[in-house]
Amino acid sequence: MSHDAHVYSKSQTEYEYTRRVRREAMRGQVTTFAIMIFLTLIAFSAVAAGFSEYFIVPILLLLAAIQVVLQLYYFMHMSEKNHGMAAFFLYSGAILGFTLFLTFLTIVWWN
Amino acid sequence: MNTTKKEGFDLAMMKGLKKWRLYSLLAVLTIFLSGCGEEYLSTLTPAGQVGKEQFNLLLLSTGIMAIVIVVVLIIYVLAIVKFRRSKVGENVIPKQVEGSMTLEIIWTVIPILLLIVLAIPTVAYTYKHADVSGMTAVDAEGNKEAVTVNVTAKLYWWEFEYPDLGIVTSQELVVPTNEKVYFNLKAADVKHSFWIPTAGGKMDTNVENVNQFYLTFDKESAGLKDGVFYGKCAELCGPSHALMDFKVKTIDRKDFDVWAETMKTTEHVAQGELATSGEEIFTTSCIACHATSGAGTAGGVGPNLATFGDRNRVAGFMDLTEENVKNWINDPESHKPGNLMPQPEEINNGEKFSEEQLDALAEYLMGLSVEK
Amino acid sequence: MDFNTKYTPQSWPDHPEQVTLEGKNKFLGFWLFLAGETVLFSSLFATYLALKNKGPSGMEFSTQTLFELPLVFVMTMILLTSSLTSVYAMYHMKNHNFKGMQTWLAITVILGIAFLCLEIYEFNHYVHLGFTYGQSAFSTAFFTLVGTHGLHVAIGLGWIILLLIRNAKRGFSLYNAPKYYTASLYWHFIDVVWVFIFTVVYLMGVVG
Amino acid sequence: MSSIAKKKGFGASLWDYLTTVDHKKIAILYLAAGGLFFVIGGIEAMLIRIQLAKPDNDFVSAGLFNEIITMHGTTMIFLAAMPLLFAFMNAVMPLQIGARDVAFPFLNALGFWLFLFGGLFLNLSWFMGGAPDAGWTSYASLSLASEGHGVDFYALGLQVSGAGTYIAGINFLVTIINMRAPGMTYMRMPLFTWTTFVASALILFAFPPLTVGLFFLIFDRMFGGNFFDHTMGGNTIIWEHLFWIFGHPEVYILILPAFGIFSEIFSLFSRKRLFGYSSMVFATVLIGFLGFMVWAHHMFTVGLGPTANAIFSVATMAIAVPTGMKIFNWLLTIWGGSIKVTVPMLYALGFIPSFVAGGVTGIMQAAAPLDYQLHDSYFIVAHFHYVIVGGVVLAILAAVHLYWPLMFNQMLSEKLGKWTFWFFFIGFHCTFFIQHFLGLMGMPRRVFTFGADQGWDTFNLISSLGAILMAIGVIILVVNVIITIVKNEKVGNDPWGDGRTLEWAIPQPIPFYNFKQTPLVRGLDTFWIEKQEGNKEGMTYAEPLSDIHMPNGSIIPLVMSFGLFVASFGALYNGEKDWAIPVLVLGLAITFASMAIRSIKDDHGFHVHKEDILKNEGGNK
Ligand code: HEA
Ligand code: HEA
Ligand code: HEC
Ligand code: CUA
Ligand SMILES: [Cu+2]
Repeated sequence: MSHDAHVYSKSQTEYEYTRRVRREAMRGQVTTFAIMIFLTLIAFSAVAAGFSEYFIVPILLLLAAIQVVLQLYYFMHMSEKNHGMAAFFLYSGAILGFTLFLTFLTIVWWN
Repeated sequence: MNTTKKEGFDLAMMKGLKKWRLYSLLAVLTIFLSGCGEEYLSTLTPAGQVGKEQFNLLLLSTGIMAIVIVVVLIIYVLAIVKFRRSKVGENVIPKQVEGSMTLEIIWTVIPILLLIVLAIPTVAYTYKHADVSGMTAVDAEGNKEAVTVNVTAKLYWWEFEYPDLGIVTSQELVVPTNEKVYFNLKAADVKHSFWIPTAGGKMDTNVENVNQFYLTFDKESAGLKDGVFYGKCAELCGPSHALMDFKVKTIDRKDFDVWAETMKTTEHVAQGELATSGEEIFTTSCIACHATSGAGTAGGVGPNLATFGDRNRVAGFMDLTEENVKNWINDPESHKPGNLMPQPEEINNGEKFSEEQLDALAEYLMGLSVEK
Repeated sequence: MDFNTKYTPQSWPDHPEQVTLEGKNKFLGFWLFLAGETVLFSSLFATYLALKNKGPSGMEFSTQTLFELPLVFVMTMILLTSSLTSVYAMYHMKNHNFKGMQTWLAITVILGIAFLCLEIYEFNHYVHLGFTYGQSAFSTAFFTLVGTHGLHVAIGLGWIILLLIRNAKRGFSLYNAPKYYTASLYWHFIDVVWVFIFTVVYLMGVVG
Repeated sequence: MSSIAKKKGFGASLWDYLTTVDHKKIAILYLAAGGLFFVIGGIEAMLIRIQLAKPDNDFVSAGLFNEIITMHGTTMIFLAAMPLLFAFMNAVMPLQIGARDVAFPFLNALGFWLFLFGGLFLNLSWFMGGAPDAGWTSYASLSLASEGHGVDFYALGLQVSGAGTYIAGINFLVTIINMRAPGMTYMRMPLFTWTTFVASALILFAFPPLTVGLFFLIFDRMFGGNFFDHTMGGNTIIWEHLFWIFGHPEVYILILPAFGIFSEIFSLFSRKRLFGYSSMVFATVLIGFLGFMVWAHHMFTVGLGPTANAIFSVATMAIAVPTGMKIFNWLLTIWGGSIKVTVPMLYALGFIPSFVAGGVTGIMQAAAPLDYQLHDSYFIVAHFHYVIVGGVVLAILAAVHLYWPLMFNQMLSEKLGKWTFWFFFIGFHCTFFIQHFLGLMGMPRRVFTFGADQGWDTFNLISSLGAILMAIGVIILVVNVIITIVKNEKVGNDPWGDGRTLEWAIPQPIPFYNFKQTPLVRGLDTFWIEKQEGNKEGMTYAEPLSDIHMPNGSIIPLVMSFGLFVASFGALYNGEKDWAIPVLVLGLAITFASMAIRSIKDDHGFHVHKEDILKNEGGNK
């Protein structure tokens, strides 16, 4: 393409600065990962502990939702700018998917 | 038709429309619409409360739609007439208008109002027509008050079981007039849909559940051309979907009780020599699938033939004549492709029935009756 | 500027996957694809929920008796970890550290393969119990949902392996950066789906 | 590479089309293939009408009739209407936004070949033991019960062609989001681009449920699954939901681009800016959104219960509001304009009353209790042909005339065009208006024949006669096309004289790289603005002339699609023929191998050099 960006070389300080920012971001990612592992552990042990179904199911879904948000926003960088359209379409898809759940749980029935 | 007009009127009143202008529009529509279609088949000549209410909805919605179309057409015709290039001049550059907020609001609000007028009776009727709470009502002695019919749709015929009366029939539904008749609907093989256009809208018969609804029949069918209303299968179910018709006989409650009683009690005896030999063939070849007693429950492989002689169709769609009965038995497949009645060769030791055998069978079958 | 321009860590752009128009397109197109996949998996999940524990009369299998959580737990840990390793890979891509990226992706692949083997083991186990694909509506829905996820894992693995081999000798370019980036997005998405599978299918299945 | 105008032999041109990744050529491929399928679907329609012309007819048998209606519906929707719209989206949309091509030229070609092979596969069923016969909706209990391989052809064929559609959808979305010329903000995009955008978004979300549903059907029929077998715990209603969650948005996928085409036509031939542009955009988006919330209006009689029916009734009615906004905005566009009744404008003018009539019957059906009567009757058939033929097909025919000069640098005959219009238009109303009454008179749809005692004879005959008029119209169009191609008179750009949008500004014949420099867009109807300001060239440029980077052609899309075509045969005969699984594997191997080759072989494309561009100025110099 004829109008691509120009090659731009960072100065040494600039370069080191970005490296540092990235390193910190990576540390954040590892924390995210730790949280995810932790949430998973909670989920599995809650089930293993055998609490009542009505108590546990909402918690499981909540934990899953948090994990997914973490994946999307940190691992998949949706928190960064430039993801407006991606987020819009993804959420539209998710909303439609949710409608599907509702439907299939209510107006598909059994003998 | 008078009642229809009146109900159309009530409806309009109820919704507080510009009353009588809509009234006259609806009246004209009613007359126009009921001009077409056969009385025993058309949704435009409703013969029951459900059908009438749905017909009212048709009138109301047609009226609204007529308004919409007229408005659009007026603007449209005026625009075409006034703004042709030949009129405005070859080189004119029209003003490049962006839009108009006022107009936008007008044509958002007015349709919304029109839709609200339509939506209110729609929602009301939706609930009303789904209300089957009366199905289980019992009188002081604990007997069911209303008639309930279990409809089973099968490739390509209909079975009607009256669980509270202990009787079963097929192809021809018999119901009392002027009361709610409740239906439990299901399909035995693939999906079908149960539709009596004059009585009211259809309901699907699914394979995995039982659907319920009710209909009422205000008019006795005796005066109609064939003495019956027509019923249809309305869901594509295979090659002979088009031929999966049934008939509806509506009689008053007294006659209905009599009919039900004879159904339960009549033991059929073949009359005459020919019929007796027909009965013999029947008991060897056919009885496995076809019951000849009206008492019983659903689940027949083939249609129950206890009332065969009272019907006015063979296999739901051919005129009930001896000739047609013979043709049918002789070669069901060519009359109703894909149907599940075996060809004679399969039930008669690999041979076709002889002409005499067919005559005998036909004679016997035509004699099966609870009404004569 | 060309696809073949050689970069140093200093001149390597901050978002190498989105510098060229092709990269931008690929990036957006891939996200849109994932949005569609969301609907696809929602349909599968919804069907699974509707058919869960449904079968011919007298069916002996149910979610409560069938699933074994320890195995699922191990699988979950493996897949979650592989998500982290692919984050590391992308971290090295941004730093223009090609080796680092390849190494972390290779680890991701190994974890992915481990996951897939466990899944195959699990399926095989069920089939031996008599819980075959055609056993009931429940089994069909289960295998289809979890199997579709497994298929995604397999495709993801094939894709990443191809990238690893293909570019081993070439190093970074603006041509392959978007490919690596989208592959890692795909891998995360697989993980997202798995989060729902282990929650909705296994955990909620065991609960009731 | 830069020798563009050289005469080529037939073989070379053929190879050129088989390997092309140029959106303009792919548009022509879509037009040709879609046109072919339209004629096939039309012939099937004629067979339907012949069979129903008189009662108790035995022109075709019951089973064959079901195959014909199924193939008619499926062909028309998936293989004719959608691809024909894709043809214009491909031909016009990138030019309208000032782009060099679509975002993924390679995928664009892939999408086309998938569609074509899927369509061929589906139609091969006629010669390989019978076509599908469970209706285009293929409701599960019947489609599982259906014997032979017809329904297998349906499921696999739609799966393959559906993948192509899905790819095309994503491609258009990315193109519109990322590749608009400088200054082409969202609120300056021509309406056809907008409707392409929203329709593509609908494709993105509507096709996955179809894919899933079709996979279920494939698994159930060919691989021992139990999704819909109720004796094994399955449930057929799942199919109905999945189908209609796809199916309803699908009808808006068809109608929105049609709306776009008419928006262009109304403003072009009224010499007037589209009235209420921003509310038109808003309405388009709203229709797209609501389109996903109403699918159960096809299932009112299924027994979902009054609450579900009431909700879906009201939600469905709501769609009248944005659609009405559009209708009135069009009326106000021609109001005060300078209307020139060319052939495209004739279609547009014919569209308004036809579509409104079809739309309002849709609202009637939305009233659930009334729909209990109307459902699966000929009233429905009348409704959807009014919106589809009166909306989508009229739009396609209009676009053929409107964009023919853009795509081929020739003008279709206006005279023959008008003949086509009148035959088709009168025939159309004749065929379908009467069907409303047939439905009300109790005639169910999908009946292969009807008895003489039911009072439906005359109306059915009228309907069939109308269909003949339509066929004559189509034949005149075919003649028109042939004559025009043979005559081959070049017309240059802006042949309608009043072009407003960028596609009319580009010189004819359009160079394969489109705009030599990316244009600068200075407002809505940018070409019109430039012309009004006396800019002879019709464009201002946003960048200096420089080398242009273009993608290489490739045969891989074709091979990849062919692989799936082969694999489909394997799946189809699974469990029946020994060679089934090997063929399935072979087909998938072809596809995956071509994918691997594609990703292993770097394809950086090539550059067109400045000097060559200067040498190759388009036709208006
Ligand atoms: C291009 C295709 C297309 C389009 C645009 C539409 C548009 C609409 N359709 Fe239609 N429809 C189909 C194609 C289409 N349909 C098909 C193919 C089927 C049958 C499938 C099958 O079973 O095989 C079908 C079936 C169908 C049904 C199911 C019927 C049944 O099987 O029982 C229903 C029910 O609600 C329905 C409703 C609507 C509505 C409300 C609209 C609305 O979008 C219409 C909106 C437009 C207007 C209303 C006109 C303009 C508005 C104004 C001028 C403003 C003022 C208006 C009012 C106040 C009313 N359609
Ligand atoms: C885009 C969609 C589309 C289009 C354009 C059409 C166009 C037409 N359709 Fe149909 N139709 C459907 C979609 C469409 N249809 C669907 C989805 C169904 C439901 C199927 C189902 O129930 O499952 C249906 C069902 C359907 C039925 C109901 C069948 C039944 O329920 O039993 C009928 C009956 O009249 C019919 C008629 C017609 C006619 C006369 C046309 C005409 O407009 C066709 C006009 C075109 C021509 C007439 C072309 C003629 C060409 C020639 C004659 C050849 C010339 C050749 C050369 C010169 C080489 N269609
Ligand atoms: C295997 C089961 C089977 C056998 C045996 C069988 N039938 Fe039938 N029969 C059917 C079925 C199923 C139908 C309904 C066909 C349809 O309408 O689709 C039917 C329909 C009929 C009808 C029309 C019924 C009506 O209500 O209009 C007649 C009459 C009839 N059979 C007579 C016979 C006679 C006489 C024989 C023996 C010679 C026979 N059948 C043997 C299954 C059978
Ligand atoms: Cu039974 Cu149609
Ligand atoms: Cu719809």
